[in-house]
Amino acid sequence: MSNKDDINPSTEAELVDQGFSKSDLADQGYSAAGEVGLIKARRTFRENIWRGLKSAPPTALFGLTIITIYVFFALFAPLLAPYGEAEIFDMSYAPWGEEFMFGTDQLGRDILSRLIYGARNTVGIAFVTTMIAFIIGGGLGITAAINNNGWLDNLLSRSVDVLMAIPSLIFALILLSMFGANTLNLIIIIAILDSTRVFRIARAVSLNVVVMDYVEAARLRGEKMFWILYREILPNIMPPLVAEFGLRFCFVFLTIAALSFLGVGIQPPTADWGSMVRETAGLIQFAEYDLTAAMTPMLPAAAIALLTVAVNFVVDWFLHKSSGLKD
Amino acid sequence: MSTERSGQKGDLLLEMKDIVIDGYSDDRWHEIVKGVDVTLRRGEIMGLIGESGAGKSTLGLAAMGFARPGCRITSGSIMFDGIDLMKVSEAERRALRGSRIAYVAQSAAASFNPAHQLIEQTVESTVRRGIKPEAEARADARKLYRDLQLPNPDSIGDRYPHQVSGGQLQRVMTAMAMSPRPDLIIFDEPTTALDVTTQVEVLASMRRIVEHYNTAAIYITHDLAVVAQMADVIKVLRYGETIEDAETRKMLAQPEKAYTRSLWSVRSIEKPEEESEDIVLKVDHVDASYTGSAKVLDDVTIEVPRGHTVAIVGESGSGKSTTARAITGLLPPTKGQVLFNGKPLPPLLKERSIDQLQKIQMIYQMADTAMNPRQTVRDIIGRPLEFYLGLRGRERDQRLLELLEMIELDETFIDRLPAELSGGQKQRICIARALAASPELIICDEVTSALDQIVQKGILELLLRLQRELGLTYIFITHDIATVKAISDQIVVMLEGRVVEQGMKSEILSPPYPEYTKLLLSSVPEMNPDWLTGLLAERERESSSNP
Amino acid sequence: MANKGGVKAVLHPVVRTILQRLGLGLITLFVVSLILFSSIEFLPGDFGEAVLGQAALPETVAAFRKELGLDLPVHERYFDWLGGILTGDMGNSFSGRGSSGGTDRSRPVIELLAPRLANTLFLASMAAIISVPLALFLGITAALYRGSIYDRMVNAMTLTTISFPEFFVAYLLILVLSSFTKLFPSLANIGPDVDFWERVYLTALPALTLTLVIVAHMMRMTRAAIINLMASPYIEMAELKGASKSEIILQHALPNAWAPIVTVIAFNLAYLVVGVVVVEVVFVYPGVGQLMVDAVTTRDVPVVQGCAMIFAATYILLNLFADIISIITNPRLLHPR
Amino acid sequence: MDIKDLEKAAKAGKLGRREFIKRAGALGIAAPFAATLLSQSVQAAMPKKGGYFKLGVGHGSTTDTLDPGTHENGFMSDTVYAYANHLFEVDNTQKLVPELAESFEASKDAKTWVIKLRKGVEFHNGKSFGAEDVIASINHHRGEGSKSASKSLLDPLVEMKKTGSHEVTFQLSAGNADFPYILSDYHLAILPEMNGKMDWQAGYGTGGYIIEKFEPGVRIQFKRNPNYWKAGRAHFDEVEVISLIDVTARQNAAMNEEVHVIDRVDPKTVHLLSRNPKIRILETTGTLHYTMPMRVDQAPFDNYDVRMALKLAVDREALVKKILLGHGAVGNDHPISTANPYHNGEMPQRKYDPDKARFHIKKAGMENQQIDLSTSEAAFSGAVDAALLVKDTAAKAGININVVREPKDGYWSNVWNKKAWCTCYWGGRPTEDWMFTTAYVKESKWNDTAWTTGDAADRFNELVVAARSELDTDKRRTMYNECQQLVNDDGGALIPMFANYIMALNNKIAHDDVVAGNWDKDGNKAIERWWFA
Repeated sequence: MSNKDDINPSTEAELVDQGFSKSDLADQGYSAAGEVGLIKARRTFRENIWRGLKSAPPTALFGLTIITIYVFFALFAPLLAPYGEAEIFDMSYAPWGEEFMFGTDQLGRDILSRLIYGARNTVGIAFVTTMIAFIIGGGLGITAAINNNGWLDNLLSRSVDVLMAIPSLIFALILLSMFGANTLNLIIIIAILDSTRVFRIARAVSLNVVVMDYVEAARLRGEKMFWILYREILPNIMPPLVAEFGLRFCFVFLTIAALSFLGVGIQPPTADWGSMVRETAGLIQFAEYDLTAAMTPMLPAAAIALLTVAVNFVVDWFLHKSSGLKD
Repeated sequence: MSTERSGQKGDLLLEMKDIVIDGYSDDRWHEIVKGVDVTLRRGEIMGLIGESGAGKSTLGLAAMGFARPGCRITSGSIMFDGIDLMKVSEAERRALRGSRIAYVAQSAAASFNPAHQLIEQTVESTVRRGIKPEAEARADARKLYRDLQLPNPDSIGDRYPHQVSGGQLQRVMTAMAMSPRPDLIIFDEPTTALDVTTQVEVLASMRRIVEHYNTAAIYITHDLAVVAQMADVIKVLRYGETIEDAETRKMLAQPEKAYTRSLWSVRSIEKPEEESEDIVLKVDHVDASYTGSAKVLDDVTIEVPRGHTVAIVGESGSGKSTTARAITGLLPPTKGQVLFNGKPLPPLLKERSIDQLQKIQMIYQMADTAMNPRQTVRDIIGRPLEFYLGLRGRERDQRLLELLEMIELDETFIDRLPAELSGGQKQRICIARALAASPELIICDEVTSALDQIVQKGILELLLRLQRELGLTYIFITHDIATVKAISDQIVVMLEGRVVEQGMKSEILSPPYPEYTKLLLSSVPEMNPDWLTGLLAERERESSSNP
Repeated sequence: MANKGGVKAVLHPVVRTILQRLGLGLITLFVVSLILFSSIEFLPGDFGEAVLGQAALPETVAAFRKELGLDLPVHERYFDWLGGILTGDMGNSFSGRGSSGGTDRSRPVIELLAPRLANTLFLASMAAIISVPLALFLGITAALYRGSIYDRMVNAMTLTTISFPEFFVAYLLILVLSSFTKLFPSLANIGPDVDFWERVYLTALPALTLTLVIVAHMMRMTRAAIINLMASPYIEMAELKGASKSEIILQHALPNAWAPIVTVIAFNLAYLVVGVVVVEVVFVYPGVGQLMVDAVTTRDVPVVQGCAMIFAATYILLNLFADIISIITNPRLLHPR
Repeated sequence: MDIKDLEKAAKAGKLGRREFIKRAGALGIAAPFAATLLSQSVQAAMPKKGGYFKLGVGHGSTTDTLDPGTHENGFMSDTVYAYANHLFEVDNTQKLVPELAESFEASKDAKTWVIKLRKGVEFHNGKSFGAEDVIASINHHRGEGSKSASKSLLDPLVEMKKTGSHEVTFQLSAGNADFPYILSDYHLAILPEMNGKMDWQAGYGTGGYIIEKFEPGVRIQFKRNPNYWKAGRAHFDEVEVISLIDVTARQNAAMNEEVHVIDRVDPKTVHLLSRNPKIRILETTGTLHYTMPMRVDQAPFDNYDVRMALKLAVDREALVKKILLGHGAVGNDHPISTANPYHNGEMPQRKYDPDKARFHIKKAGMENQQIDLSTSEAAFSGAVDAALLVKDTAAKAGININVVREPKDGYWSNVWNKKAWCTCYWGGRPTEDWMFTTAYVKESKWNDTAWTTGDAADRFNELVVAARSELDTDKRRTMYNECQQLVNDDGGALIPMFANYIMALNNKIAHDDVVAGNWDKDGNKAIERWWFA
């Protein structure tokens, strides 16, 4: 009956009095400052992080480790990759070996190097895309929630309904054909289409926050919309947004992979995992005849999968932690 | 009916010895209940009283062999009718719950499953444990509804929780607890969330039915006056330890410990009233309604004299909070206007000037939701200083410290988050935030009702002092007559969106009363074990004489 | 809230909500059609150029334009189409006309769409029949055994399946279930005269692929929705009434968790109908997605519009359905005071 | 592995097979022929009738129709060759032979062609074939409002007259010795006449198979025409052509024996596919070539040295090796393949020469200046990679190429024939004249190099016109040799490679020793020509 993970707010009210001995309080007169409420020891930011890490479940630690490694590879790709991203060697489809650890691709580019650069491009693009999606979708979602049921809310919500009613993959295809399939357009278009989902979530969670008295207090004070959005609401809807960020972030790779399947994707010779999976996916059907060849698409696919799982482990943990806090 | 029940005490039913319960927080276990003994006999009612954090709910739940998530019973023994709850399996404990030991929770609205009909929930455990077949259990439930004086007892069970009022729900929950005819019922603050007039009825029903079936009960509350009506014996808890154990009458007559005495000290403050003609705010024949629904304010006129306190009294739904919303501009009146210092205020919040906004500040009932949990005290109090007064940096911090001092807190609080404050401290920070704007008028919306008695007293004293020192004007919205007595100069009684009576405190609180005011005043529990019996008898008499 | 003693008939809120949503749905459809119509207008090239490809000559392209009415102003063409839709005529596909002009018959959009829509719905139902109960089962059991090895396993596995690109999942399934074990065919190019069980057999792999793709999302939401409710006072009450863990979850949490679960299910079902182009390509499944992509590349506006209307309507109807379930499972809305 | 398996492997030609084909190709032996030399035991058998043949093709679209004027992909050419005939056909040895025509006669100037038609041929609906069907079928593609892809091909045709129940006389505006070749174009199928017009909607032809059911973009089903006039053709009882656009799906279908033949095998995985014991790879070198046309009317390609520099800066061997993975041949910057009758084999092969390239680019003053190359997978599979490879090799010659990936969608209308330099493919044409007339003479609207002015271009145009009506083959050869040389040297065409058609056949499938290379799948006539062993 003592699951430490399951602290809920109602018990915390009961826990208020820890760490104070009876004598402090016995029959003394009342003092406001002496009233007990502080249940948390004050710690520095670094201490908090360290304590957080120590208490993290193994899944979260695994996730954090993986993410750290990815970020490391992304940041230092040029130093870590044995060859250049677009460097072409004379060997098409070199087998796995010492010179080329995972062999080379059709053009004779080192697959390991492309995987490493892929971390930078894929993670970078996905991150930027998701950020934009969250800035747009989150901002508008909170705005709509503040304006709950007003004309702005209705306009935004209906627009989002319309966008969501259009099959997004096909719409992305149309838009990319319209504006040209370069990386910038890819990022913006996926971001906009993704922001519809963010909008919904941001609006839904903000609706719970806008009814809070402190938001009303800010309005009574005469605060501007932006201040309320940014200072009063945003910090309080971060946990669900961060969780969504994790998922959306991973879905961006998949969207890029699917678009690349349909013929529009990232500009060559930029290495990105989604396109790498696409280019080589056909090889898995030959697993019977050439196992290492069949493994080639597995590498970028596994890179995506591992990151997705890692990010979501961390997000789950973060959600868990923040739901344990009283807010 | 009689409260003389001491002679009926039967065999030993529950014996808890040296109970220690731990709670987990901030990465470690702390003791919440520190070795408490409880002894209860059949048919006996024990009152468990204390402030929040005293461990009374935790102890009450432990009587069922239950610990909430994040808590654990670490030592002690719990013997229930010869069964050692600490030793038997979870399945066996579960079998006792809802059949031999039942629980009535504080918030009936939250504790009923919104997805099921009331009667289904009433008979759920009775049927599950095979105590009665379903049809019989349902018939019995309807009988219990009738016993508990619920309206339409034959059909009310077919309704869903949200279709029934809070007071009725609380009675349905009592029926639910009673349905399996348990030996013991734990009442956990069952009337705290109710209006006073409703509370009286619920208390009466609960007492009647417990007596009728000779069920033992543990009644948990922070309100001594309430427990006095219910309990045979009273146990006072503080910080997980027993302060005092006594029979009810003895405890009321001669409390031994200072702490026990302080529990009803709040009722001792009383502000001498003053009259004044200098009107700072006038609500002038205001009507208001939410879009598309009926009027929630109907021709409300209230005058607020400068430097004084007007208390607006009424039950939930009477329109007292709506009046505040109309004053602040959150809900523009459909008719009438609000005059501030003789000049009409624009009805809409958006149209008011910063200066107008600054002069009227508001303090909320729930300090928890009134402060952004992600902001520190510095941000919370500092913002109005920046916003209205343009103070920055050192200047702002200087003023911040002054304000903290004013509310009797020190600089160590400046970087805390709301979650790191106690209830009273939170409310003080909210007061400081209002003060930071240097307002003329502060609207206090039930600011003390969520607080423990002692803390309430502190807050009320603070408000009185600030009024004296700064010449503030308060509009004090409350449903608690004791609070009204403590703080107000004038009283406005509201009912269904209308002002039914207003005047100086002494006028309102002395007879002759209009009917509603009388009901309101008479429903406030008194520190007298015979109060409820007497009140019921009197009401009985009146209703039979006025058919 | 009821209009006490009012003379005018008060619609039950459920009916009112449905009507309101349907009205909004129609507006949404209208805007969707407008957006897609103009998007394709902005796309470079037109039907003639797209169909002829490298072989496009100015005069042949012009001939196409004239015959298809592409030389008319945009708004005229749009209102023509809209007028047709309002009278139940989805128009004719640009394709299927002969190359010599004149009396050639062209294929009505509805004729092109109907069999493919039936296929798409069949595949979607197959996938839904497998995935929805599976997701609910996994979600509920994971919530029940929260934090256990089982919970973690289910979580990690479902996460892994959604993190692979769809076509990759499809190829893996083909490798294992088709190439190695010969259990199922790798082609699902069903024809109109295939009988029901044959159809089920042929559709097995694509349905399984889609199942793997969507089950995680639904399962996670089911789990989260239930866990979210576990902190509710009425759950504690149920515990104190002696209910077992499974009774609590099934009888007390689940009935209140339907709204978010159904919303996610509706979202995923919509995806099954709308978003399966990639799976259609891999398994050569003649569904609407492929039709729409083809129509976009050839600028066959009436077909694009027809597909878009069907997709949007599916999305709207499924959401409406989810809303209705949410209302029905929420007594507050179903039985207003 | 037992003896049987080894035997099988040897028959399938797993070892040294590609090497063999390459060498045979170098000796001038057609690859298809070479390929067939290896596994004669399977193929030498006499054709057998019967069986349900499934063909998976990498084409097909929901917009396909039975109107031959709209056919634009392999799925529909397979279809049209299965159910309809043409006046002439290119047989499996690449020879032009009469099909529905019985014989023909040309005037000296090659302007008037009298074509005698085969008698006793019936359409699937029982209508007997005659001159009016030919006239209606050809007219279908001509005249106002025609949207046929063959309209321009028939522009020189000024008059067409029925000069007998089974004789049609064609009058051309200018002599064309290759006119019968044009009449073999797959668009110009002969379908029954109805009310003076060609009736394509019903789907009746004179071909070896009758259409059973057609689902555009999905499949088409045929059953054998029991009254087929052509002897020794159409062996299968039933045929199903399935559109399998995704290459992986196509190859899976072949490996899992869900179809018997697939086309467009991915060169990347052909070596893996060939390891499947049930599958045989068939390659033909045809007229399909990948080009990178430079528009001579736009800077900087108006400069001969820039063109020459780029032609020299392309490593053709590397392109064939990496883009085609060896399944093709290097090109010599002209569009005439070894499969064409007058291929110029004496001209020296242009080689990758960074030094000479640098010399030319310096001379043009364009060293290290950015030159854009537009590309898209729409041009050909691997076009983007090919462009990157060109960029890489050109960089070594001091040429700075910027690869611009254009959207696949709309590539042909917005990029090709508009941007100064792009990637492109040509399916090729069976005759020199057809090829040059289509894309290289100055009147052509598809002249994607815009090579129309200058002495060399003038000379080229003169030669093409003269050769067209020249009936003497030796003189024609000399003229065409010079044409190829002019294009190679001065033209804007950068033609680095000819791609093989690669198909995968189930071992059960048999065909003649010689397989046509003008299209894949035996000239898109596998349905008519092949059989179950």
